[in-house]
Amino acid sequence: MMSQYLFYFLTFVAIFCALLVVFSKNPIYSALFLIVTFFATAGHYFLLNAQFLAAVHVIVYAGAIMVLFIYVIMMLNLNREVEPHKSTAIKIAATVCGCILGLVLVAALRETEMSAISEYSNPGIGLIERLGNVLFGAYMVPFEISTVLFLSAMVGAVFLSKKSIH
Amino acid sequence: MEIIKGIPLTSYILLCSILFSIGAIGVLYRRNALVIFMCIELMLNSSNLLLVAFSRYFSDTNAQVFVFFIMAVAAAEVSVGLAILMMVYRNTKTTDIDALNKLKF
Amino acid sequence: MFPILLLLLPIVSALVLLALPGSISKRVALVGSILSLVMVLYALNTLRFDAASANLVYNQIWLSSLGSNLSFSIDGITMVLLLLTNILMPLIILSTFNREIHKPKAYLTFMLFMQSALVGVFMATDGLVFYIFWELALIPIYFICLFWGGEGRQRITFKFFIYTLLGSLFMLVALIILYQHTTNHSFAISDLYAAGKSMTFEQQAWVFWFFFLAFAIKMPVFPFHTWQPDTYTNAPTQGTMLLSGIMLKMGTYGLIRWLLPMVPEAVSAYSNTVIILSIISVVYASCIAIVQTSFKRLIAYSSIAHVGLICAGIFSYKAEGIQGALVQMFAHGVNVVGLFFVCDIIQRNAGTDTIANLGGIRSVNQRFAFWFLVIMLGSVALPLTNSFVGEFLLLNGIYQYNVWYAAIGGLTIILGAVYMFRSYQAIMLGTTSGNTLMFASLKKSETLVFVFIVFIIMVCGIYPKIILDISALDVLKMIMH
Amino acid sequence: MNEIIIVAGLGILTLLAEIFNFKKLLMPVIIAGLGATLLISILELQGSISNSAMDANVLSMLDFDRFAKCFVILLTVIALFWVLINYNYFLDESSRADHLALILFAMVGGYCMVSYSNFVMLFLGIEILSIPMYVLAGSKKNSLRSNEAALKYFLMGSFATGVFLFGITLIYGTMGSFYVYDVRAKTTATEFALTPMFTVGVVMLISALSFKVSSAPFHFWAPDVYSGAPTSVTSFMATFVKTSAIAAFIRLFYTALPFVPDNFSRIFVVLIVSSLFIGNIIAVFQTNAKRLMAYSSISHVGFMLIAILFFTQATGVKALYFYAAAYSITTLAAFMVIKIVAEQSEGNDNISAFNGLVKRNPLLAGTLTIAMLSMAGIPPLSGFFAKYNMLFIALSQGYFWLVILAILASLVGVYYYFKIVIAIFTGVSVSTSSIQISFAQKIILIILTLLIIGMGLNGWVFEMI
Amino acid sequence: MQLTNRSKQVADTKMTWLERIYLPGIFKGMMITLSHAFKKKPTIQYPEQKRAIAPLYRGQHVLKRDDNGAERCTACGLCAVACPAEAITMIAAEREKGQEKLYREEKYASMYEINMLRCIFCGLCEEACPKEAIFLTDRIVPSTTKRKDFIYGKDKLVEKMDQRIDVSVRQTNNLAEFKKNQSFAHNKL
Amino acid sequence: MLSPEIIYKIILILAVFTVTLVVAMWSTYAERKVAAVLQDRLGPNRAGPWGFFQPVADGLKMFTKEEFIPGTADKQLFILGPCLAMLTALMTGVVIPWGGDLTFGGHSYKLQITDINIGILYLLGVVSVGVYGIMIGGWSSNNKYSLIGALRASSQMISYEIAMGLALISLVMMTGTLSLGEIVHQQDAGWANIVYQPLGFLIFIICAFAETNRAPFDLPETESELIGGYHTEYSSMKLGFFLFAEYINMFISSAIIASLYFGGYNFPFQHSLGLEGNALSLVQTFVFFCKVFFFIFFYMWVRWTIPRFRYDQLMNLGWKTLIPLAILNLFITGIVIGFRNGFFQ
Repeated sequence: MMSQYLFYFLTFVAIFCALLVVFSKNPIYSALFLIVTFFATAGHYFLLNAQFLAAVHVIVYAGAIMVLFIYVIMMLNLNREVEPHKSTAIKIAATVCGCILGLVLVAALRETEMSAISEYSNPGIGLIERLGNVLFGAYMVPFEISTVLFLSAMVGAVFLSKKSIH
Repeated sequence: MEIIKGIPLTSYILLCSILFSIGAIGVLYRRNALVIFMCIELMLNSSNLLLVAFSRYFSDTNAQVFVFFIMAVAAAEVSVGLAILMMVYRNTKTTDIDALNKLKF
Repeated sequence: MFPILLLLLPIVSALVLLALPGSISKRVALVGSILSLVMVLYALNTLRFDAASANLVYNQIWLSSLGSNLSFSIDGITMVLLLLTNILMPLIILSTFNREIHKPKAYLTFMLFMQSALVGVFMATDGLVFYIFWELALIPIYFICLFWGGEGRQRITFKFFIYTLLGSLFMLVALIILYQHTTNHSFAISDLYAAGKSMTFEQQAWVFWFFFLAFAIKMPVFPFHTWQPDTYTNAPTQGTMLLSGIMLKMGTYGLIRWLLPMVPEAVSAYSNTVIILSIISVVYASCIAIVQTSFKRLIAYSSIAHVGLICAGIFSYKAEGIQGALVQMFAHGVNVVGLFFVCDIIQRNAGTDTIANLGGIRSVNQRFAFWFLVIMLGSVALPLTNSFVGEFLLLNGIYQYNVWYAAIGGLTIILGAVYMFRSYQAIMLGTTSGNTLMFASLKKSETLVFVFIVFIIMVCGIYPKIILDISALDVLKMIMH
Repeated sequence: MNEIIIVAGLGILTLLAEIFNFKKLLMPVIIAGLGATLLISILELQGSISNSAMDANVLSMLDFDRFAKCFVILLTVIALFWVLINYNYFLDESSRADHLALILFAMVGGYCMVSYSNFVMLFLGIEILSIPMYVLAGSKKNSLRSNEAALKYFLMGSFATGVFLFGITLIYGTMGSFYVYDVRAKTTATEFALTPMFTVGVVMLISALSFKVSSAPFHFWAPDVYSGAPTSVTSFMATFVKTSAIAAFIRLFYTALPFVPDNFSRIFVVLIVSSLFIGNIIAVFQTNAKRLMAYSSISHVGFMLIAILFFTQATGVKALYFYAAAYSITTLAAFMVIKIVAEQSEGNDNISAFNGLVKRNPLLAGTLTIAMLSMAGIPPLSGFFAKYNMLFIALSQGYFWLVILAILASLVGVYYYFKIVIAIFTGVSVSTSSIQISFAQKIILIILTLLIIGMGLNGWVFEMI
Repeated sequence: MQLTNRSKQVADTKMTWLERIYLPGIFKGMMITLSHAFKKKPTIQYPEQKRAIAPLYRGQHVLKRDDNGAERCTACGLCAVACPAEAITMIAAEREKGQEKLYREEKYASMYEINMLRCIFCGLCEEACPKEAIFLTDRIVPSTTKRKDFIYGKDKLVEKMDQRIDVSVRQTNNLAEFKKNQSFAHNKL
Repeated sequence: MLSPEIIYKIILILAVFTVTLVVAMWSTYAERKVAAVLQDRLGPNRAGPWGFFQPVADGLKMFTKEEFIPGTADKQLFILGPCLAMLTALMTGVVIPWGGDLTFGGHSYKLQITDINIGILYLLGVVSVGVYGIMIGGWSSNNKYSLIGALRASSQMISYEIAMGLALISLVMMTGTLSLGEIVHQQDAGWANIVYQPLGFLIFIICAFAETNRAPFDLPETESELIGGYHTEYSSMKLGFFLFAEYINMFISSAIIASLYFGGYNFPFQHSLGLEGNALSLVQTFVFFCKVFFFIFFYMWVRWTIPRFRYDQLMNLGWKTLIPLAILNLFITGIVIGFRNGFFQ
């Protein structure tokens, strides 16, 4: 019972804040609402018994990614005035397009019947031990390969931020 | 938490679809590259949530590991993306994507 | 043996030419082309006495995955065209003598490559190989026109290129369709014949029209001719000669070898349409030729008229028609080269080819007037010239198909006579104008070209059997098949 | 797997070179390393040496089947050529180690994309390939055009990633597995029926991958990015990245969703036709060579996608492989010339820069002409055979009108390829000074030209896969 | 020129490994600060304890009266002129009949203010005073919370007769001698 | 509805909350006192005996000062900043085990609000969120000093979080659990973790200094450079919140250091004292607080000893020294664990 209310509460927060992300004029408000959305998502993860992911989600998204975002916004000092006025036609078109996408998705997925739901047999799948075993077992290769991804991202970010010597 | 008994999976699918669409709307609606980027993060986030929901309902760990990778990739992408943004800002003093019109055919 | 030699000889001579200094390149090219001619004559000899000789066939496994082999063979029909190509090539090269040509090395190299490609087209007995050579022939002539052409050449050559490429791409589709109907996935011509016959009528119709489009553009037949006069006018003389003398025959040869036996049902169904188109093109081109002011353009339109008749003759699907077509192809090749050479000399000496601005050349240069006269007579199919034999046989063939078509097609002789004589009159006779006053006498090499051309015109006119005999057997075989 | 390890190792070595200052040795080492990679992959293909560490865990992620091995060879060849062509670029650049490392890391991504057997690896592969590309597109940091290219590429690329992920999620939602052969087993089972969720997932996947291969109508980024990025990077994007992406695309259907092309053929046809026409028609109006190449690449993608309609028979994959090889080699040659010419004319890469190139350097002119003719599909160059195969496939599947449209489109293509050819031969060049190129460059140009001419005439590339 | 040996010669040598990791240095520093925790605290608890002040300490001013209780100040204004901080203002007035007890001279300051916020306690007013009327004392100006409270008028400055302020330390012979020899501007007139 | 369990939890939460606040409050007093002592001074000694009620006076002063929001500031965020700082500071105490078990009426109660199985991740998460308060506060002030302070704070915290996380991973590898309760419990039997992880401890404590913005890492609020850094524009209660949050952070991080590396509430020979049950627990709690107070003292001690870093030195230390060291530590730990588990035989 409790968890259902929680679900609806978190869902409401997530969607409401997601909307505000899009429609806030000031980028920093967008970022802050996005953080709230992320927290709501983390709450959902908790509800879904994925504690590890919830914590990682907070650390990575709220703790690192969004900090970077806000950092950049501050550094660039993006205020309300920066965003120029866009023609309403484009805005309406964008909204309509997005809404159509949403409608299509919702309409297509509304009727989804999950035929092959296995029994609520394994509450421990979100536990770190399980995840660790899978990650370093079956997913060893992607784990190793993702180091290349990080290296390249790191080199790339450093390269782009470096002052070019001329 | 017995979420699985009270809430059907469909609810999660719909929630994620809506979040995804909001992200997409944001990408189309906003002109500020930073906000567009945030909306993209929102989209990634919605698929993350859906994957976790699936994982819970299927009792399958794989999806959660996938989410883990998505987070890793998102972090990497953000670092590069913000570096690009800063670079652009240094040269143009704006993050408005409409200001970028040097390349038109 | 012969096929591969004939293919490689021009390329080898082109490479030799590239290696040697530019001053002697024309002579090297001439020697190379004469060597090819000798080779063809040798092959002709072989064909005469041993038609089944292995030397006339070349087969090499190539792209087995695509079902295509490098296979060439020489039979009578091919031989006529090989002969034409290899006789004309020395003449065309000879016609460059005493001409100032920018970068002669490259020019001649392109021409020799062209020769190789043309020979390949005529000899190929594999669909893909045929197609490749067909396209390959386009490249050198494109560059010849692009580099050495006249004003506005970019646009005109490009139009020409696009036209022909469009046609050939459709031909490619036709070939692929045929290939997919072969039982053993092969591009060999015999397999394609079999495949073509096995197809339904509708499929045959598609293949027919795709092939026809390619050939019709190449020839060209009304309404696909719009590229032709511009290109002929614009191209350098040798390019025009190549285009009209040899390349145009690729289309007619294609009809005989690749279209008629390939899809018999469609051919019988649509030959009427095609013949009507051809006849239209004959009359239309002749009429336009009459009103031309430029001599070169006039020849270009006359070429359309002649080819129209050839096309109609081929589609009559009678031995006479096809034989006539072959003879006429040969004859037209020689004549038109002669005419363009004449035109070139006039243009060089008088600085213009506008008929109205010329006149009285005969009084300045009598020898030239004579050569021109003979060639013109050959072109209007006077008896005892080569064209007469061809046109006669063609009209005979068409007559057997439909009297009225023959009657209308016969107009070409009258109309041809009209525009030819009128232009001769205007150019050569009458009083000299400022342009023609200083008409130079012919150089030795020019005379040599005229002598050869006139010799061929006369020989074939008087004794056409030498041409007819080469292909008679194979044409009959084809008709009977 | 060996290749991935070697190339990733080379990347790290490059980074170390910056620290320990043995930059001089770097390029030879990289070239030798790539050569070794090529050798190893060829030996693996022949079965002379076995692929290392192929236990079940690896196989469930990366499956180096014949398809993968062949594409790895192709990618390695492309990369090797690319490095050779851009040898000078790396000698001049101040941060060359970064560039090289990024390229090498991107190669790892490419290898993953052609060999994945799990959606995780596909996703990681795409990202590992994309992220260095985002950076490299913006590697001319002071150039607004380069910046803009990077930002556009990045934003649209991440958007596509988002769509891609949602697609994968939905497919996972119906299939319950990320392992492609599991998905295949489920989708090919008799009781399988299309659910809305699955359909949406597949459509999203297709759209995202279409974006990555820059097929219309998801092509918007390509012209901007191609023309904005430095020429060397553009050539890498147009060859290596495109080949990897298209290989990943077809591998998806080859392994996981074999039934999709039949059931979703309309989508593919729309993709193909729009790519062919948008690519070719807009290219006609271009004056910038790199932009023109971008549109041309879009049209080539249209051709390549034809293979997907017919991949179930070996011919489809073969045709794609050949097309990718021919296209990549040709594009490399073209970009090499564009780069050299643009450098000689103060970075001007408009078509007018090629005016009268034949007088300034006949070898460059010849190579570019051959490349353009090959792209236009003139026999007997490799481009012709590539297109031939594709038309062949389409016809055999009965897409008669598709073939007609393809032919019309490629005729339009001839127009703009010849625009360059005409400029080369008849244009009046602004500068009459001849363009000097080094001996090594000459050799590379000649090799590339010979490859363009010879690849189609010899069936082994086609037969390799 | 080295006068003392307190200064340390700095050697710019390369740091050793041990120095470069800083930890021993930090530890040493920590020990030093810690050792100070056990040292005697020099703090003076001010209101209760007072620090011994110098004999010539200059604190709050006083306007002296003479032994008869008459104000010495004649409102000549020299102190105000001498004041570098311009803290002194005054208004002069004529002595009326019957006020001889109050004012020593015929002229007196009807208003005399020192702004203690401006005053820098330099003592120049004292030096300038020809009448030995103003002195600085060892008293401390108490703090208040309002600005105007720092403007000391005569009510605060003039000494009360019942609380005479001893300024004898300032009236030494030496000082008197010094003052006598001072060439004041008014002496020259 | 309200089971004894829940009532107990509520009481515990309130207790922890109160203790945290009280400790933080008197930390301000302690700070001044320690500073004074280390500088040969007496420190506050007027309010109450030895100035013991000084914090109360300070608090009253904070409350009564004028509430001021700059006109150009972003009102909502200006208020949100200190609230967030306070919130995140208070959230951390949830997972810290304050002592052993208490037994009332047969029930055993843990002196830990919740022992979640991802305690350390929770800590990292909360710490990583903690920067928002400062960032938002600094940005919304619309003051360049504040902005610079906020930027410094965020980059500093992000940089040092990595090294901190890596140091913690070594610890987690060694203990094999992410639960703080479990980690502390493991130290009951054996040595404190500091013995096994000296390098890790060193890195962690340095990072803890940086994360709490304490000297010598107090660049976000340097008075001499940035006036007051991110809280330049703040006054009265909102300033109080910021300062308070800092002291709470200090207290909590001391508690974490004590728990992770110094055996938490365990102390040597605790089982030989003959104490049992609740008595032992209470002694343990006392010991724990002693440890915590030592670290709080240590914080202050360092503050008044080591001068502030320059900004580039700070970044160099973080990225070029601590992270490689943490990775080295990770590597060594991995090898040692491998040896212990017989991987290399």
